[in-house]
Amino acid sequence: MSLFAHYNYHLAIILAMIGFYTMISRSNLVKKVIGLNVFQVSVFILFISIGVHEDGTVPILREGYEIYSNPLPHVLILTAIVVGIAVTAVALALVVRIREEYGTVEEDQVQAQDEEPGPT
Amino acid sequence: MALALDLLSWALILVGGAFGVIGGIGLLRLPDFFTRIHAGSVTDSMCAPCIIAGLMLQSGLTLVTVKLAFLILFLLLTSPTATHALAKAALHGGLVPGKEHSPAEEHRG
Amino acid sequence: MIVAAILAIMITMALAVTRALLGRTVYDRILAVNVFGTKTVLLIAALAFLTGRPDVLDIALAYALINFIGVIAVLRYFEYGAAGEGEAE
Amino acid sequence: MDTLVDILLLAFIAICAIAILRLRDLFAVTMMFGLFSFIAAGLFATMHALDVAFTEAAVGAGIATILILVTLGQTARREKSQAGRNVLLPLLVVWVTGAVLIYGTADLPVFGDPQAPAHLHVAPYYIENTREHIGIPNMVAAVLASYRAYDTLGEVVVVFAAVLGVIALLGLRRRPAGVEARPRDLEEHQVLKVVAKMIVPVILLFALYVQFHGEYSPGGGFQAGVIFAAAIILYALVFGLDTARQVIPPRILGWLPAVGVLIFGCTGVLTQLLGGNYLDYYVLAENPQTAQQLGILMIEIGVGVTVASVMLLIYFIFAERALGTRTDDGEAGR
Repeated sequence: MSLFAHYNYHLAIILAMIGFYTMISRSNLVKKVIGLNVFQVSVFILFISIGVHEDGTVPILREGYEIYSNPLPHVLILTAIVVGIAVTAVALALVVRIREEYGTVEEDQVQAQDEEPGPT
Repeated sequence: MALALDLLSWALILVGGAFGVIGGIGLLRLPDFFTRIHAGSVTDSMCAPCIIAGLMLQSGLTLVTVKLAFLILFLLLTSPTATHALAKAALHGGLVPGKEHSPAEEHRG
Repeated sequence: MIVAAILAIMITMALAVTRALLGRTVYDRILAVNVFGTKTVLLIAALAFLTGRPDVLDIALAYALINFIGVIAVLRYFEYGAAGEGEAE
Repeated sequence: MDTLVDILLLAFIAICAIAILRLRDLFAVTMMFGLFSFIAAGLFATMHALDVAFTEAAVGAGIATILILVTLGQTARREKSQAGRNVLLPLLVVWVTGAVLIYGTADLPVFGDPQAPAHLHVAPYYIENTREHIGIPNMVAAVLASYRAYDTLGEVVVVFAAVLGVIALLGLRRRPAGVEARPRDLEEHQVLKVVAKMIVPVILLFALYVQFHGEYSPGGGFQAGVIFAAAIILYALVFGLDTARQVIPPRILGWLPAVGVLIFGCTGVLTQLLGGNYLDYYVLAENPQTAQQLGILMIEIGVGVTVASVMLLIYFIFAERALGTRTDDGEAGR
């Protein structure tokens, strides 16, 4: 069991790093938004893992159950997910606008157009 | 009676599980997209109802059974529809049955 | 016995994930995601019995709904160029 | 058994994330993202977080995937190749950050440890007192709508602000001039239409069940709102955007996010007028438990209305944009 004692935390960090790498190394803006989402989910997994009680059960009161998992992270993450979709929606709206203005969604092409002298 | 029900439920669950694994292997091994759809729909329309029916027999007659019945109804309604629409879209998209395609060959509708 | 069912479902899931990774065409991936979605529904239904908490079944229903809507959205987009377009008569 | 499922699902999710990183075809990436969200939702369900699993399935696998798909319809389908970009620096940053974080986990309590600090503070209060103070079984709903209603108010306002941001960026209804809904050049999906007609009412009913049964089973305003929106989105996908717009006229839909926030906010003002503190439900009724349940009901309705209308508005705005634009694959590398 000791091998897997921190398994959830490690996997959450690996996921976070994959999301982070997607964000900083890719130039396509849609892909960056997806990377951001991967990062978000990794944080959710970390929080929910911390809330697990090994003898516990779902935090909905029922006869015959005394020990429940921690409901507090659930509340935090539930609202975080909804805020996350709000962030994603605004980011995607920005991507659509950028595409209309610049004709591309690649970050370096957008930058190159910005640096060009004269009206574009 | 209870023993018979139990046996029936275990048998259903086992059969369902076997269908699931067979469908999964088919999904992986079959040669082209349209044959793979067969494998995929085996897991949707045989494995899922069998396992859920087995669970229904386990639960007795409660609200849980009703919810499981809804689940079966819903799965039986939606997954063939989704598979049908998928096959139709693939045919439109230029996939030819009996031929393995590379990603470059697919057209947009 | 439910353990056996869960194991079978997990194996199917693993095979579906492999198909989604190998892909070949996008349609294969959509099919794999669809199969995976229904298997998640089953897994959750089985877990409800394993843990003795039938509350979980509501979620299984929601999964089935969302799985269907997701596949339809993907097809619409892929067939017609953009989700939400194409007018009915 | 739980542990095995947990380990396998986490392995699947890591594989999916790597596929998301490596695939070039953004459409395939979106499919993998849908799969990723599904696995994440299953994982939450095995870790006892039913409400979270519910929300993640509806939001991540449903709405987020659909929004990304619509965006892809208006941008490029393929990612440009990464040739000429410096990969060493990002890799170095990621490895160093990851190593530091993994080193940090050594001090975290073991997974599921009953003696972990998270289980010793604050949470026991909620677990012990929910039955007595509020009298509803779902602790998550109790904490969300009663103990921590201020936080929830903040989140609802964030969602409201997001739709304002999207409207500011894309405009409420700006179908490009001259573009009527194009006649569909492909054959009809009759089967799909029949099944959708049967299923949409069931989904709406399920959304209402989730909304009003949220105190007794997993669910609540957030989940119900998203599922309600998903039902209308399904209708729009199958029967066309204009038909769906007739179901909920834009004039009314535009007001609903504000109405939802106002229901939430006015509940607080009402409690103040009755002599209590802001969002202090005890003044709403004689019996403290009834008062709490009444307050939670009102707040959940506010949340549900806001979330449903915001998700729908955002989808309609994106889809409206997508009607006019169509791109070719080659265009990305202009």
